[in-house]
Amino acid sequence: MDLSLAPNAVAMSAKEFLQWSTAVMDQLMKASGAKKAVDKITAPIWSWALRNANYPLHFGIACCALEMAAASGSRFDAERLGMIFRSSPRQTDVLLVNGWVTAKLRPDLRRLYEQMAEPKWVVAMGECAISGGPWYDSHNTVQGVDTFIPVDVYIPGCPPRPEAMIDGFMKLHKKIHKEMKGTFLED
Amino acid sequence: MYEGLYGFVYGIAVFLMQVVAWFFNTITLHGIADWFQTPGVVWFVTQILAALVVFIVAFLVAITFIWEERKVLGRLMDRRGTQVGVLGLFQNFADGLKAFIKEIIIPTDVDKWVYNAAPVILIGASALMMGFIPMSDTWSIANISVGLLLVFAVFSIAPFAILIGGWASNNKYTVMGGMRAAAQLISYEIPLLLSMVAVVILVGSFSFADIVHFQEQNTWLFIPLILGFIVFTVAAIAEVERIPFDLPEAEAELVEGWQTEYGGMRFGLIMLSEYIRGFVACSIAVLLFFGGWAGPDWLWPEIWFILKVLILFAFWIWIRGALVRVTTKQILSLGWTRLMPLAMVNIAIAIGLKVAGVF
Amino acid sequence: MSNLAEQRSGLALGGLTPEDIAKRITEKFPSGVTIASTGPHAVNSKVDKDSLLKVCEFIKSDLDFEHVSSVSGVDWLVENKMQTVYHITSYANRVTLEIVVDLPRDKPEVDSITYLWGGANWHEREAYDMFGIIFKGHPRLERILNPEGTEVFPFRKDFITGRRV
Amino acid sequence: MTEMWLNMGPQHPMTHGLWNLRVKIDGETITEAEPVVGYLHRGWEKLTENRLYPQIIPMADRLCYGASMSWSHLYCLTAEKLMDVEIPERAKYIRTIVLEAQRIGSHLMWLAALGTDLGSYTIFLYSVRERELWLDLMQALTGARMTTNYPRIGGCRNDTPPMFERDFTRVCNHFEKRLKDIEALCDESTIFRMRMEGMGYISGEQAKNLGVTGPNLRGSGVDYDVRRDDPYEVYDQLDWDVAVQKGCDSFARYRVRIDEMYESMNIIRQALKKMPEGPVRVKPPRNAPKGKTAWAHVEDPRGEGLMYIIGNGDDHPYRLKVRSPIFVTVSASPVMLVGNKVADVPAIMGSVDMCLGETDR
Repeated sequence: MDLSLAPNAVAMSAKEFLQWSTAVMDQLMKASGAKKAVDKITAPIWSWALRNANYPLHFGIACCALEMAAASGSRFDAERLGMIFRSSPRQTDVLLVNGWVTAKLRPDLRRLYEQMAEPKWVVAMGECAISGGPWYDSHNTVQGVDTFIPVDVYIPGCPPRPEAMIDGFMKLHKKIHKEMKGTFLED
Repeated sequence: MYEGLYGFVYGIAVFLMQVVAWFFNTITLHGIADWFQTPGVVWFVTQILAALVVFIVAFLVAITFIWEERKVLGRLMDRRGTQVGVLGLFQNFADGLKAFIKEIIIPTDVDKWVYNAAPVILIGASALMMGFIPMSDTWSIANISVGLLLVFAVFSIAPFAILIGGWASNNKYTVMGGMRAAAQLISYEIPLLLSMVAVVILVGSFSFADIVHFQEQNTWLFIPLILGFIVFTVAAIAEVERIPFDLPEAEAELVEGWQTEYGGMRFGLIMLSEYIRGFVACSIAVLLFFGGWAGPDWLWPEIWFILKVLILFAFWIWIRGALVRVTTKQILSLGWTRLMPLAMVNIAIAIGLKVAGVF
Repeated sequence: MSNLAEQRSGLALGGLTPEDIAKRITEKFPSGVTIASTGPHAVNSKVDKDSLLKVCEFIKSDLDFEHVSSVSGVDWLVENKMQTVYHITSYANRVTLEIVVDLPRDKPEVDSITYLWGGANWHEREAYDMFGIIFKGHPRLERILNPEGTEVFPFRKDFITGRRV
Repeated sequence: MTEMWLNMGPQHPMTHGLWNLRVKIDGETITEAEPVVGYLHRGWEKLTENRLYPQIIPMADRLCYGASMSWSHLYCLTAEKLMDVEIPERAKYIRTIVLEAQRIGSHLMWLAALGTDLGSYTIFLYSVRERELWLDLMQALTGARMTTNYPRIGGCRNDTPPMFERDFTRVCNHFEKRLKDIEALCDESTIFRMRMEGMGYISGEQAKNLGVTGPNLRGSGVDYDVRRDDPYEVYDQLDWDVAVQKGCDSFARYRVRIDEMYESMNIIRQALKKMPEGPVRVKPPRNAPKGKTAWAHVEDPRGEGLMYIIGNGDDHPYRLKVRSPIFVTVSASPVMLVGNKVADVPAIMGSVDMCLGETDR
């Protein structure tokens, strides 16, 4: 919709008017550069918040789950970086796939991914999640989690040490910083 | 005219109204400008501002509590806890801001109206309680004579919100969490109130200010009423749903309990209200048993009050670090068979003291 | 050596030695059972498909074999047969008995021992899942490890590995 | 409320691994339970048929990642029986020591999981903290924290590093104190005992019949330990006790594991003193005879692990069967669960020490 419809505004229904006025405001803000300016100012704040409150899903699959547990332990203490493991996918930002994915698990994992709220990221931890790893010729494993959900960061290792896992999350933070997720950035 | 909190807010309100009046005067609407400066309008704005201040204080206190919990719990477990910002103080802001921009997911099968209302009721009830908690003689919104009763009345709204929220989420885990909240409510509300009754018997008033003044003149009430304090602590921890009594959100068996289906800002509000409730429970304990804002003169009474509350909360964190979670069956039997008799004994002690004329 | 070391030999507890057990079984079942060898704490035997249940009932009731360690299937493609291998342990005698049962490959059916030892339940289900061996009298012979609806028996030798899901 | 089925898993904080416990509940009481496994099945046994004999060792490590050494050792033990390899005395001692260290590490991981199950993050963190010490020892010896790839057919991969004895003794001394702390945190807590005592009852007879093994069996009062009753390595040359409890409940299983940790340290100390000098490895044959079978069983931290190998005349096995202890214990879980409340499920299943890598294979 565009500004040329303005004379008809009186004849619009409430719903149409809302739609039209939203579109107009949107275009106005875009044209005037206000949107860009607001984005420039707020995006660093949002990205800072997203980086420092990165909740991974509490979901252990295989070997790497133990290193995930060790990473939240006293020696490595992932909570320093604001990572708290939450059990409900609705409240988490990062899906940490830490093990091989089998045919039986694949639909459930896909569903977990879809239950998470945007913005969300996927971290593939360990060889199995990256490419199938030692089970490359198995009849029942999926060769890499990126065959069915998008993966942001790969952490190699079999299993990766907790330091490697934390390093992977730092890489993810860098990625978030680069993307500069802002409120308006979708368009 | 006003003092304390209201004096502070009144000054701001008067200034604001002057600005508004000046604005209307410049556009020659003198009548409206005059109306804005009438005492009624200023009084109204003062009230609104006071409520705002209370909510901001509640918010700040809650995030201080979250911070304290993370750091103290981390230290108890031989680690550092969050390190975001200076001493991890900015962690909560990061959490809150993140919650703002998370996608809002309303699952298809939920009862949408109730689902959305439950966090609002929860946070509303929690913030409302802050209005009745005086931080000193002067720093309070409504220092009414039945403040204690009112706080407890509002205190028991939250389990109701949990129940309807869990039910509306239409998830087996949330329903069980809500049911447990209801069970906990009926078994812990009574010991909580009974432990309070002993204090009221001794003091003879429902007003927080009277209770604190009584303790200033005599002694801190946890000395004669130590049993009452124990009952109050146990029941209050159960009311606020913290480990070891956090059954409605028992993580091990009910994924995240009744809040499983809540994400984004709703979840943020729930977290916030939990800690506000923690603050209210701690403040009531301080007001009833530890002399409230009474303390040496070299610090403001408000600071004394907050310090005491923080120390008491650290004790709660210690409890959380040391104990494991109990089960529903055990929590109910504990409530009815242990706490109720203890609370009764406590009342008997209070009556005895009163009759003997000690206080 | 301490008392503990004596306890450990198993004989000090008054149990049967592997040789005793081999003798008792061959006495009871002159035909149908072949004792291949005995070793320390172990007896290896080969049992006919039809006498498996009787042997199992006997060793459970008379020789105190009370624990099924494992039930495994083996597919012999060239020899055109299948095997089920049972490892059954006696806690009292400290002896493990290995029973090998040959089955025809085109009709692999054998009696279930689940009603004797509940521990065999899932082992037999697994053998069915992987090899397609039918255990007659099993309470619930269904897929267990592979997803429901798998059409192949993946551990058979004619199933080629490397096949992706 | 009418009866309903509740799916606990595959993504559930209680599972510690990946399985699905379906329970039918009436209110909060469990009337029926049905474990569903197979979420981690990757056809391990089939895959080994395409690998050389030494290539299977790192795969065996990944059978149960909590106690990887115990499984690769079991594989090597079975392969040695198959190929008639006699390993040097020093290798036996080193294996015994690392097996016991692995057992302690595994039990600590179990304790950590139990801690989160019961809602105490402190128990979790204390256990994980102590486990790091044992992982450090593993790392000094083998170069890896968890999946060590250390035993070889015919001995061990390498000799001990310098200061091996000193490090193990120091960690044992330190850990003994810390374990007492953790024990105090659990045993002396009334709520912990309330949660654990009387939960998940399984009698000795039932446990034997249903194939429950290891600490879970000894928690039911059955005195059986493969290390003592069918000794392998050098367990028969050391003086130690088998921990048995008669409680048949979660608390008994917990006590058995704690006692076992003390016994493991006892074994490690003795073995360190007795360890002879000499080579640690002999060269094994490359091929195994066709049709020859061998089996061995060991006391895994979770129960009786058994492997059964058939040789093929070349350098691949014809068939390798793994008997996993938890696979059978899970099938017995309905007996422990039915009649309890939903709130007790974590306390019961946590006391069993789940490891799904070996269960699903």
